[in-house]
Amino acid sequence: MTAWTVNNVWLIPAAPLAASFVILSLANSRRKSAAALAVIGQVAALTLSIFAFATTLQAPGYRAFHNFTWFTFGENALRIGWVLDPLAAAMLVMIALVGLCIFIFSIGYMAEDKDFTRFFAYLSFFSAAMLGVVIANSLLLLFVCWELVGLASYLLIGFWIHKPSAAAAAKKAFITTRIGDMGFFLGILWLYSGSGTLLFYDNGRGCLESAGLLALGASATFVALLIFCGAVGKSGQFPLHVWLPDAMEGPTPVSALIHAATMVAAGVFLVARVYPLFSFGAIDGVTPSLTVVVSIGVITALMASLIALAQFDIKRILAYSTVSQLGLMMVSLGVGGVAAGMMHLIAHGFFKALLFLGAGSVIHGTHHEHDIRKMGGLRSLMPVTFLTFAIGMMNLSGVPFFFSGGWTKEEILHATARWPTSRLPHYLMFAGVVLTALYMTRQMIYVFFGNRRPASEQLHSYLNGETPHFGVALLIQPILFVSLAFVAAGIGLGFVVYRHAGLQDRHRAAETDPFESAQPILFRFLGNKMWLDELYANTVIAFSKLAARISDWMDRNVWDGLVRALGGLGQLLGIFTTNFDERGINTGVDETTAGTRGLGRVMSGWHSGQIQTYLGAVAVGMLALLILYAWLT
Amino acid sequence: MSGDVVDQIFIRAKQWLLSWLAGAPDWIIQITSSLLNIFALLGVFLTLFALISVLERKILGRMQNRYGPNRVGPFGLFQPIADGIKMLIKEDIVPARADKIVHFLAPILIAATAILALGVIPYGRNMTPFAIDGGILFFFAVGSTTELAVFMAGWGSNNKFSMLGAMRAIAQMVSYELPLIITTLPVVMVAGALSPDVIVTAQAGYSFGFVPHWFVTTPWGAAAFVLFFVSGLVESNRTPFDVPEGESEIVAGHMTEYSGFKYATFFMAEYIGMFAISGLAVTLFLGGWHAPVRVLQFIPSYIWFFAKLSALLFVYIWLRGTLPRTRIDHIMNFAWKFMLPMAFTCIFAAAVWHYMGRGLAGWLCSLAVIGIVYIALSILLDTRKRFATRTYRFAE
Amino acid sequence: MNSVAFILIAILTLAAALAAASLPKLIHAALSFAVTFVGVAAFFFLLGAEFVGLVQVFVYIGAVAVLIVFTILLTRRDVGKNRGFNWGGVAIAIAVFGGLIWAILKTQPLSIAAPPIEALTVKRIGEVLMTSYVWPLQCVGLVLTAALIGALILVMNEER
Amino acid sequence: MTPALHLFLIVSAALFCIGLLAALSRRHAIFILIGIEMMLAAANLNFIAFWRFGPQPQPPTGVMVAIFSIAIAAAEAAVGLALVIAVYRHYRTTNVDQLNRLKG
Repeated sequence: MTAWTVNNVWLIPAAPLAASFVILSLANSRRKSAAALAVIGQVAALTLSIFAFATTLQAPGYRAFHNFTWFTFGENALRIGWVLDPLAAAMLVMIALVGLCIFIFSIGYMAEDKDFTRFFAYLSFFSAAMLGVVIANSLLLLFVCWELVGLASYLLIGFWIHKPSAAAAAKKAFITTRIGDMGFFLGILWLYSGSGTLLFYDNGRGCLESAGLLALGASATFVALLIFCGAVGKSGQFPLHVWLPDAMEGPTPVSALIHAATMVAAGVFLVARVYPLFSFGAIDGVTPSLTVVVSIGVITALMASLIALAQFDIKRILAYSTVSQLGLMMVSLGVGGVAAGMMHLIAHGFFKALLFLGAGSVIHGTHHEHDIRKMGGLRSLMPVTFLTFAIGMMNLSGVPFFFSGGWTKEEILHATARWPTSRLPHYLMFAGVVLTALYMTRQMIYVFFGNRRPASEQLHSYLNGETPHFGVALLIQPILFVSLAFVAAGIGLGFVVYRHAGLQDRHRAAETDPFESAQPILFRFLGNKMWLDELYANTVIAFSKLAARISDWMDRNVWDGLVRALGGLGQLLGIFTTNFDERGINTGVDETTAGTRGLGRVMSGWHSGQIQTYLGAVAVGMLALLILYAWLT
Repeated sequence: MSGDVVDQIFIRAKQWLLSWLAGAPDWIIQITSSLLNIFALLGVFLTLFALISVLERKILGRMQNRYGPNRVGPFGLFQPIADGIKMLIKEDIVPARADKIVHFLAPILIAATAILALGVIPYGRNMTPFAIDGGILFFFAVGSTTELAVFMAGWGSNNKFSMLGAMRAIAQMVSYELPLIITTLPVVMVAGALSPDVIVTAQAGYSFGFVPHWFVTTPWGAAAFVLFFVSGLVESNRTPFDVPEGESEIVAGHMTEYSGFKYATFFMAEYIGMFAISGLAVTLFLGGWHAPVRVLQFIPSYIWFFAKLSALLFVYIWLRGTLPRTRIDHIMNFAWKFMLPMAFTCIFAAAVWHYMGRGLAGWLCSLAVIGIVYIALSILLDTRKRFATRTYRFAE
Repeated sequence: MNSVAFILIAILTLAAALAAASLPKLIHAALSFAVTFVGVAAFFFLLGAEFVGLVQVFVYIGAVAVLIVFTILLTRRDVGKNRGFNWGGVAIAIAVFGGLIWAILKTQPLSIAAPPIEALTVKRIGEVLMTSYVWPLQCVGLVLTAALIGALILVMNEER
Repeated sequence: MTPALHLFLIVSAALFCIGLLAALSRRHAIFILIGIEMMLAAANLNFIAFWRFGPQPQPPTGVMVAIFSIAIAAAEAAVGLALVIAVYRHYRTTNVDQLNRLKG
């Protein structure tokens, strides 16, 4: 069974891939078959993933891989393969499960779209590529799947191709991530020239194992940084985060799947996967490359949280939230908390997908209204959505004990606290956590509390006027499922975290809670707030109103000014670059173009279009050759 | 050896004539020899033409339950002479807007090529007037020139009937040249030579003393022979494929604007082309000058050849008396959809026959190949409208 | 005798070629073209390559000339017009001719007599064609098929 | 006794140049094709002549090349004439002077 699982891990991505191709070949009207196929493919992938996960639970540090020769060139053989370890297995289950929920959600959400089948083909294709990234045991294979993921994301973001903004967003996403991938590719090349292999694990000869790392030597830092470029692009880290909010132009399930749960996680996963490269030659767990990761992560997390506070688009808030959480994960990885980072990644995948699905439900219910200012009071209109969204929000905010987000964030903060280089990331991340709670509360209040505003009224009449159709029910089911899944997962994860933490750090066992020991006041504050949340719904409203007022004040006075200052800075930079472009580059390009055009004009004059002129020229050329021949002999 | 003497009597006669020139330069002898061949050929075939022209009318007359020409000379045998005199004294009309040179050259070219094609056929043992290595190729090379001549006739006349007739003629000749040539390929393959003499030699011998080794006795040979014969009918514009000169449609096709002796030349060229094609069919499939049965070998070879040729010519006339004219699109469809695939099948069947040892097994397999393709083609080409009610359309 | 034949054939060929190049009526030029190729085939006979000569006649007279004639018929409306003549081309052609003649006469080893050869039988050509040249033969077959299909597609009715 | 090699070459050169003349000077597209065919025939004549006058015995390479060249010329003529017909249908002319869409 185990051997079978390891040897056939490739089936996991193959199932959705096959589904994708079959769907692509279907007629546009075969909607049911398309949806069924996609779901079947995903269920197959999920089942296999669970088997794989079970396999990895057999022993701690389980790792199995299967390599084979792809092709040979000269004396070298390029080998690729797949690997199964806890990292991959957990990601597999997460991707397959979240993916499945989103597939089901999409059936309702996209029910009226004319390109329904195409959408499912793309979704399946994306799922296959993402699963491929996870199981790859070769940097090359990973890169291939990585690019396929990029392609799928491009197709999905630009799914509504008739919308110019969607097309532009798709292009932007594609090109921005490509910039990072360029660095990634250079890193691959460097790695190959340095270590002579692209396999991660190869019985001691892989590039993540001692021999390969020793062969790389000092250049490991640069390789790691170049690979990090790819992660920066894909995971929307500063400065390549710009594509992610725009990518919300795609259908909401896409946002949930790609931009919350899976694709953006690919960058974090990549860093975790090649972590030995980053940590090679570490002194006390610190390397230059990891420091860069931490810095980038901190900047991203804070900046995105701040921006999220000033947004009014329901999905954009979540998008920026995603960016900030990804930054948080990067920080965690950078300071050495790989397990914490990955746990947060997986937990985040679940609850962010939930939030997006909830947002999708809201958007769907309010007839594609995105502006939270036009919503309000949806609590009573969409109770299930409200409940699930609140669960997601509490997760994201890091409410402890009952929600996985609380556990993982605590773990991350703990990891940052123990970073030897500087305490700064720790405090900044703390600020980030506070900000997260802040903007999520703001969003909750805007959307679900208060008076009903226009969009809500519309929904109200809609709900009263008609019976909720199939789509709505279908929308709700996976949301419930996901929320249940991660509430359970939260408790389970808490158990794992604490067992894990206990094993990792025995002397800490006496302390009540790592988070509390680090920041007792805030911990109590957050804890109290969450208890209120859980137990007294009325106090939540009061608190929320207070928080809303605070956030409103902050919005108006602090963040707005900050954002404006940042904007001014950007403008200044823009003026500078504009001048450089116009004076330096444009002039040069213009001159070159003018020269080429002039030359072209001169040469086009020689083309009379008369075939006989050309023939005559050939004959004259032949005569010239004859004369040359005679002259030479 | 009296049989041999009779058999080789014409060769001996030629050698005797040439012996008068002993001592003359080599090239004079060569030219004289060629001239003798040419005169013999012309003499024989012009006579045959005259005979056939009257015989055809008589046979057709019989078939149509009437008398043929029977007034001039005994049994009307001098009829061709009368016809010739009539043609010669007719006025030679050239249309005013005709392309005079082309108009003039067309009958010459068409007759010349037809006669040239006769040169490579072996009429008897050692009796090939122009024995070259690539004789079959020569035949077709020369034969293909006919199309150009027909075109010249059509164009030179500057007459729309002529032009249409010429285009029809060229179209059908080009189409049927393909099956014609391809059906000769199995023979060339099996004999391993393009030379008619070698091909005739390859058909010598008998099984059991009475089944001659002619290629027509093999399944592929029989099929190829039929295809070849049909293509030959088209090439010589004979009924039922005489649309290029169908009187009821386009007067006389490319010959419309010709009169008098030029018309006679066309007429002659048509018959000589018919002789040439028949002669080639005899050479390729019917064993050339070989006797059909071993015991009849004492009869001179040229007699056998001309007997077979006459038989084929009779079939030509017979068909003319029997079949109605085919529509041009049917002719073309038939060429490309049936004749061509069948011709290729013959090649394949011949290969099967050859590589299975030329024995009974090969014979049967070859038959099976041809039969399968024939049945398949019959089913494929069956339009299922053969007996549909005829609908008449009138000009409205 | 061969010299006589050579001179006769050369005169015939070149005269027909000149006619083909210069006759005002396209149809006459096409017929002269056919005669030119008969002349070239005769040259091949003279040089002992009977098979090539026959193929030349067969292909050029039987196929190419007929094709040309058919094309003339199909584009007949245009035949009467465009009698234009480009004298620059004549100048170039004469210059090239001069250059070629000069190069031929300048190269001394060219004025050699023919060595005796054994007759080039069809059988030998067939053997060579099926052994050493079997690949070129296949390629030529492919080219011809492609040309046939291409020509058919080209002359199919344009869908408007 | 066959005439010497250079006589054949001169005839071939003359044929080539007449073909060139036809291809360069005539306005009608078919003339250009005729000219090109003549040039090819001149080349074939050269191949055969060089084979005939080369050291004997030798494999009939020149003859082979000439045969292939004839086949290619036939293909070329077929496609060329099809082109002429297609061009005529489209532009209602076969005068190459009027076919100058390639003019720069």
